[in-house]
Amino acid sequence: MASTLHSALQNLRDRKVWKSIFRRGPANTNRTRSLAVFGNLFLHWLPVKVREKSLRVRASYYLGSVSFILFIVLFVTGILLMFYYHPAAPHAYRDMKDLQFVVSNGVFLRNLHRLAAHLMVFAVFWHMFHVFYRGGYKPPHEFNWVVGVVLLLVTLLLSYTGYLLPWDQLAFWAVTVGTNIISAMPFVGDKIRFLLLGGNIVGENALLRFYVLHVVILPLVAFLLIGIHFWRVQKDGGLTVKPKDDDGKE
Amino acid sequence: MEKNKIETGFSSDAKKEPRRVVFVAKKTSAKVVGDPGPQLMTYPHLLIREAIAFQLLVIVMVLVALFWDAPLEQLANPLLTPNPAKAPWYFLGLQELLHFFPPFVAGILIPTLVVIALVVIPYFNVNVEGKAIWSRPAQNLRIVLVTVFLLLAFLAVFYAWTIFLPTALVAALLLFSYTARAGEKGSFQVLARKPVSWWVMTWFIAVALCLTVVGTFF
Amino acid sequence: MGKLTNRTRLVLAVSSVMFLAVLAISPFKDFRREWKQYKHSYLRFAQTRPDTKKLVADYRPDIDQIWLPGMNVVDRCTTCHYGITQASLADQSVPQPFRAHPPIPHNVRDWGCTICHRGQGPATEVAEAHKSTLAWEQPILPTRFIQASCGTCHYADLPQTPQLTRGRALLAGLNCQGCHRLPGVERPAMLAPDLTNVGTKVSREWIYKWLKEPRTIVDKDGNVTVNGYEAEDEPRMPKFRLTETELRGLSAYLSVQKAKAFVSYKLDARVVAAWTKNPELASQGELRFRQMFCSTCHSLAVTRAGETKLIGGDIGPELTKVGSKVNPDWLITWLRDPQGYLPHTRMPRYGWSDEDLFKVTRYIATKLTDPDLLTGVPQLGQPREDEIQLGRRLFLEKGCASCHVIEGLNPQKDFGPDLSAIGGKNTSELEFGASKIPHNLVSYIQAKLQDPASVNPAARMPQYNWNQPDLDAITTALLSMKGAPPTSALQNLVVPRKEVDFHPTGAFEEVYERYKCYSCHKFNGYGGDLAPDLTYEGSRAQRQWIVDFLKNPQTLRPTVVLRMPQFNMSGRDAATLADYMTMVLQHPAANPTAVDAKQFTLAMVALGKQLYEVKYQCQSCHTIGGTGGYVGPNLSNAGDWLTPAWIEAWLRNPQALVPDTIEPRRNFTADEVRALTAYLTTLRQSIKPQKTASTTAKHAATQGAGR
Amino acid sequence: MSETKHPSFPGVPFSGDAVNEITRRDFLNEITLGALGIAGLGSVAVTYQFFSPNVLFEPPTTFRAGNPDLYPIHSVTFLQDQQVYIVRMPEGFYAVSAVCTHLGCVTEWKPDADMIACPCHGSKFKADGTKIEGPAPRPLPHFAISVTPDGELLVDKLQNIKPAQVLKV
Repeated sequence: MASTLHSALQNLRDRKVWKSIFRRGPANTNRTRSLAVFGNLFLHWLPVKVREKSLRVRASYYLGSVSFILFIVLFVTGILLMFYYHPAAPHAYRDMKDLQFVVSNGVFLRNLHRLAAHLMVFAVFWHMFHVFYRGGYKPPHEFNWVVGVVLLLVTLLLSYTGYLLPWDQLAFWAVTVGTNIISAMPFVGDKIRFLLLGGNIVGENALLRFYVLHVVILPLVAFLLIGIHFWRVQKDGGLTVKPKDDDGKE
Repeated sequence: MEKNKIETGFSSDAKKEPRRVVFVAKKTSAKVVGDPGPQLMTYPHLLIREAIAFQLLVIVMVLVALFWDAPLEQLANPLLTPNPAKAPWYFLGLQELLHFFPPFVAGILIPTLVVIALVVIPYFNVNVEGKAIWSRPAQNLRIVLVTVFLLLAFLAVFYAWTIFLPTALVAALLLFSYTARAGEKGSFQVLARKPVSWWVMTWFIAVALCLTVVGTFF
Repeated sequence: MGKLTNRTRLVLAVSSVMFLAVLAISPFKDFRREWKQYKHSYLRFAQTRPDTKKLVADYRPDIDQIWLPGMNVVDRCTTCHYGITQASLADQSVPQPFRAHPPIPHNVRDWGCTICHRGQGPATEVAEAHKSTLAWEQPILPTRFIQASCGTCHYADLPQTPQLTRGRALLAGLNCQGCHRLPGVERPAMLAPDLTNVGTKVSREWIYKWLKEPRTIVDKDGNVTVNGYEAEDEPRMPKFRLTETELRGLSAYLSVQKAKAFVSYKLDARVVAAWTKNPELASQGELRFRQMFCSTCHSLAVTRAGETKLIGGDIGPELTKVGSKVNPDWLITWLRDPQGYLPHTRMPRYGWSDEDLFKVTRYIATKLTDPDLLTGVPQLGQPREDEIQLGRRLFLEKGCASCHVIEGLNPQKDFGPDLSAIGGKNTSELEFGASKIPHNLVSYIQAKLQDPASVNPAARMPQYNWNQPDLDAITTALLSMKGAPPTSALQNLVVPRKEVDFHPTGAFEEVYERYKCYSCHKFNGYGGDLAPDLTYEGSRAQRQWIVDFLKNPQTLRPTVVLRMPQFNMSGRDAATLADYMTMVLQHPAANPTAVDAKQFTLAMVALGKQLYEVKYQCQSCHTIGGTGGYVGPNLSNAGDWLTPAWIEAWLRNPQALVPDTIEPRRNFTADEVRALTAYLTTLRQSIKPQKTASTTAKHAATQGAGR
Repeated sequence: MSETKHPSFPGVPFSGDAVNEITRRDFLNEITLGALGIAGLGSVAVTYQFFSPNVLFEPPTTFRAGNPDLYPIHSVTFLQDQQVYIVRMPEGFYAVSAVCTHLGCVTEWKPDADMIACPCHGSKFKADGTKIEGPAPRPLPHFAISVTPDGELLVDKLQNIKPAQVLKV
């Protein structure tokens, strides 16, 4: 079986179609490996080579990767959930019930989405603190630190806007409490809250606005910033590596 | 070779078809401090680690998601206020602050200041690996004592005990590390080498953590 | 630099396999969902039944859903309860969830289950559907309260829901609406006695005893009595939890309520002195008491052959020991003019002669007594000022003014919580205090009703002693109160409570109020049901007959205990009532102009008699002149009593006049109707009849015609 | 990191020397690719399952049309919610779709002209659905109609029947 799979793959590689997609040959030399990274849209923002030290778990705990992976998981599960969600009250709540009781694997997807959302907030915070303690914000990474702080805020907003969507008591009151804080802002607080909620109370309009923010605007912003964030890691010379990383412990 | 050229789609004749591979200008590349050390190819070494990280993370999440259901309470009802009405956990620290300070201070001023502080970190000369706070023990001790006392007094005035406690704890650590500066071994020795920025961040995390925990469970 | 170690490969391989394995769990779980298992077991179960083919005729392996968009109902119960409409699965031996539903007026497939049974309709898991969870607080309603669900839409009483009807009656009868807002239970002008002058009526000691034990007073022999006397039904006055100080305070405050100067009716002292000499005074009073038919409304305990029984009506209070309760001066004033003391009382004003009044008062004050009534009451003495002040404060704090009126005190309306949506309350809205009962609505209601302090030690609600059926009935009634329907679609389905529409006016109103006709008779749905419904009396009875009857009802039916009292009504009053009845209390189906008695010929009368006796054999139920059955009313005096129009309309279609009468509809021809009417109008009791015969007949007549 | 001289991941044909080691490496690659392949195919299947709704919030395709006595003989009754004509003729009942077979407009019953007319493009049908004139390509379809045990008409819109099949009551 092993060899069958193997020869099938080999066979596939010799096809014209395959070659039109992956113009490089098998990635078995450093040149073709470099080409693989250069020539792929999804990999091209990575450097061709990385320092061995920065690959060690201790160097970053892969917290940046974890945050990004969680983002991808949220993206995929979120899109699937959108197929069974109406951003309208109280329909939204009925959709939660349907996810739980009748949609195949619906409750699993919702659990995964919710869990990943909490984990992402957690991972992003931890990522930030970790980077700080390693001095990762120091030149030449200053700007990327700022991008990171903004990404943290976007993550919080994403999580918070998603919080309202089930339209249950938990969601409703969490958002009511949260948005009341905005009103405390001098001069413009009430106006901002009014615009955010599309009214004076958390109602139909608020649900729709939070939905649009949650599924369109904030993910777009996050994608853009994540791209910049990763790109800048490479352009700013890779992860910060301390000389003492060699001995395996600080 | 000609055959290969057609197949791969690359022109190898730079004279016939000149192509710019890279533009090297002064001061574009980042100046990286420290020894770069040995390097590995991104493909496959980084990618495979990312793949493993992805799989492990998903495995853990799936296992949790199978046995822990996302909370769903009753249909939203504006007439039925639960007690207590709580924000998501990451805002519970903020919600705790509201107990101590007016909404404007707790809800707007403090978060804004925190965000600004985070943003400006790299643009000030607050260097984590910089000079230790006890490198000038005599002058700094006086400043530290006054600052800590003022801060604690301020918190006590507002009865902000959940902030007071972690603050006092971090301050105690800071002052203890003062005693251990003279080239000894031990954990206080490590703390004694930490600069101001390290202490400020640690204090912030301690307070945020304490507030969040209190907000979540009480 | 470019190669991977075997260790890395191994890690990736292992994690990939785990990745696959873990991802497969959720689809597997999904495949094994609870509802699918029930679907499969239904199929297996159907195989064991003889009518398998019919049972699986429209079987689909999917989720069954009943969706009522207008009512916001999603109901998936029938996914598992698949056999619910299969008549062959009605047997008790059929295991749940497949058993068929007992027959009900609604179609399960049209309405679903949760509208009546509550629970979580969208759920497809047993526990989620039936039990209370964080996400769905309304669990399945226990079956013994299921009638509550009928009451959420059927505001009108249904014959199929006796428990609910009983519960509603209890709510109204026990004056729950005094403190609570209850939908469909109106708040009458007065719920409990006006206490403005209570100090003139009873002593402070009696008040003390009454407040302490309104429900159970134990006499010295250890007999538990209620209301001071033995009775089956409890008085409305509930037992409040009062301390000794509070009892003293309240009794002090109430005993000084003598706002209206007590104008006792003064009889001439000399006359009284003469009457007092009469040794037969009390027994003559007793005779008058009986002759006035006081027992139609009031009962007395009578001991016969060692067995004590209450005899008499329950409209007014039981009077066995009332002589020990009330002040004799007050009593005489009261009997003479009840409304003068209590404007809203249901006690009619009789036209007593002074002598009768005196005799009856003496009878009550001397014979209907109980020396043990006030045992256990301490010497209270004259009320002190501080006690009075405390009593006044307590009177308001305890919510007494919700039911009782004292002039000068503001009535307390909605003293207790609004209960108009109690049946739909969430557990989170209920206060369970320290009690250990299960946290759900049903246990809360029952605990609160049984012992209000168990869920809230500071509860002001008094203590009631329910028996279990009454407790369940009142719980059912409360559970039916789910507030306004959530959607307008449901609003249209609500069956409204029948509106009472009877507003007497003018001279009639005055007489009607004075004699309190509504205490026993119904008028257009309003009034008591002790005596015949008089809504259409004007169509039924002839004016002269009404006048005669009102002036002297006693000669007509002296043998029954519950009968029309002797009011000693004046001719003018009787005429006023009779005029009003003949003018207003008319049935549209009985048209007086359609039947002209003058056109009846002797031939028609003869034909009618022939039809009555031979063709239709009416005598098997009706009596004329002493022969015939007793199922229907006696018709001996039909010609004087009933109007020809009524007889004619009745013969055409009895049910059109009295919907639930047992008189069969015979489809007489028009000629037969006319002949029978002609015959019946000729029936008159020309000779003075035997007393017994006529009274039985008349009683049967009034009763039967009204039913 | 032990220095090896063998082809790297993923699944590259080997041309190395140490046969045993190569086989093991190869085996791991196969396992990995196999597991991921199955996971991928499984995901497609599960996603398909996810996308097929298990309940429908639609008016039921099978509906009760009330007691037959509601419909006089020689009558055509339009049921707005279901877009169906219940036609009762002396020979019996049939249910005719009210949706024009041309471009899906909802037709109207014209009692005066004794025909069903489509307001959009002028197709005209008889009460039994057969076309009189207009662009409609087919006659209006008949739906299965039956009587329930409790005596109500039952129409199943998913089941088309021949116009000749008439329900006798």
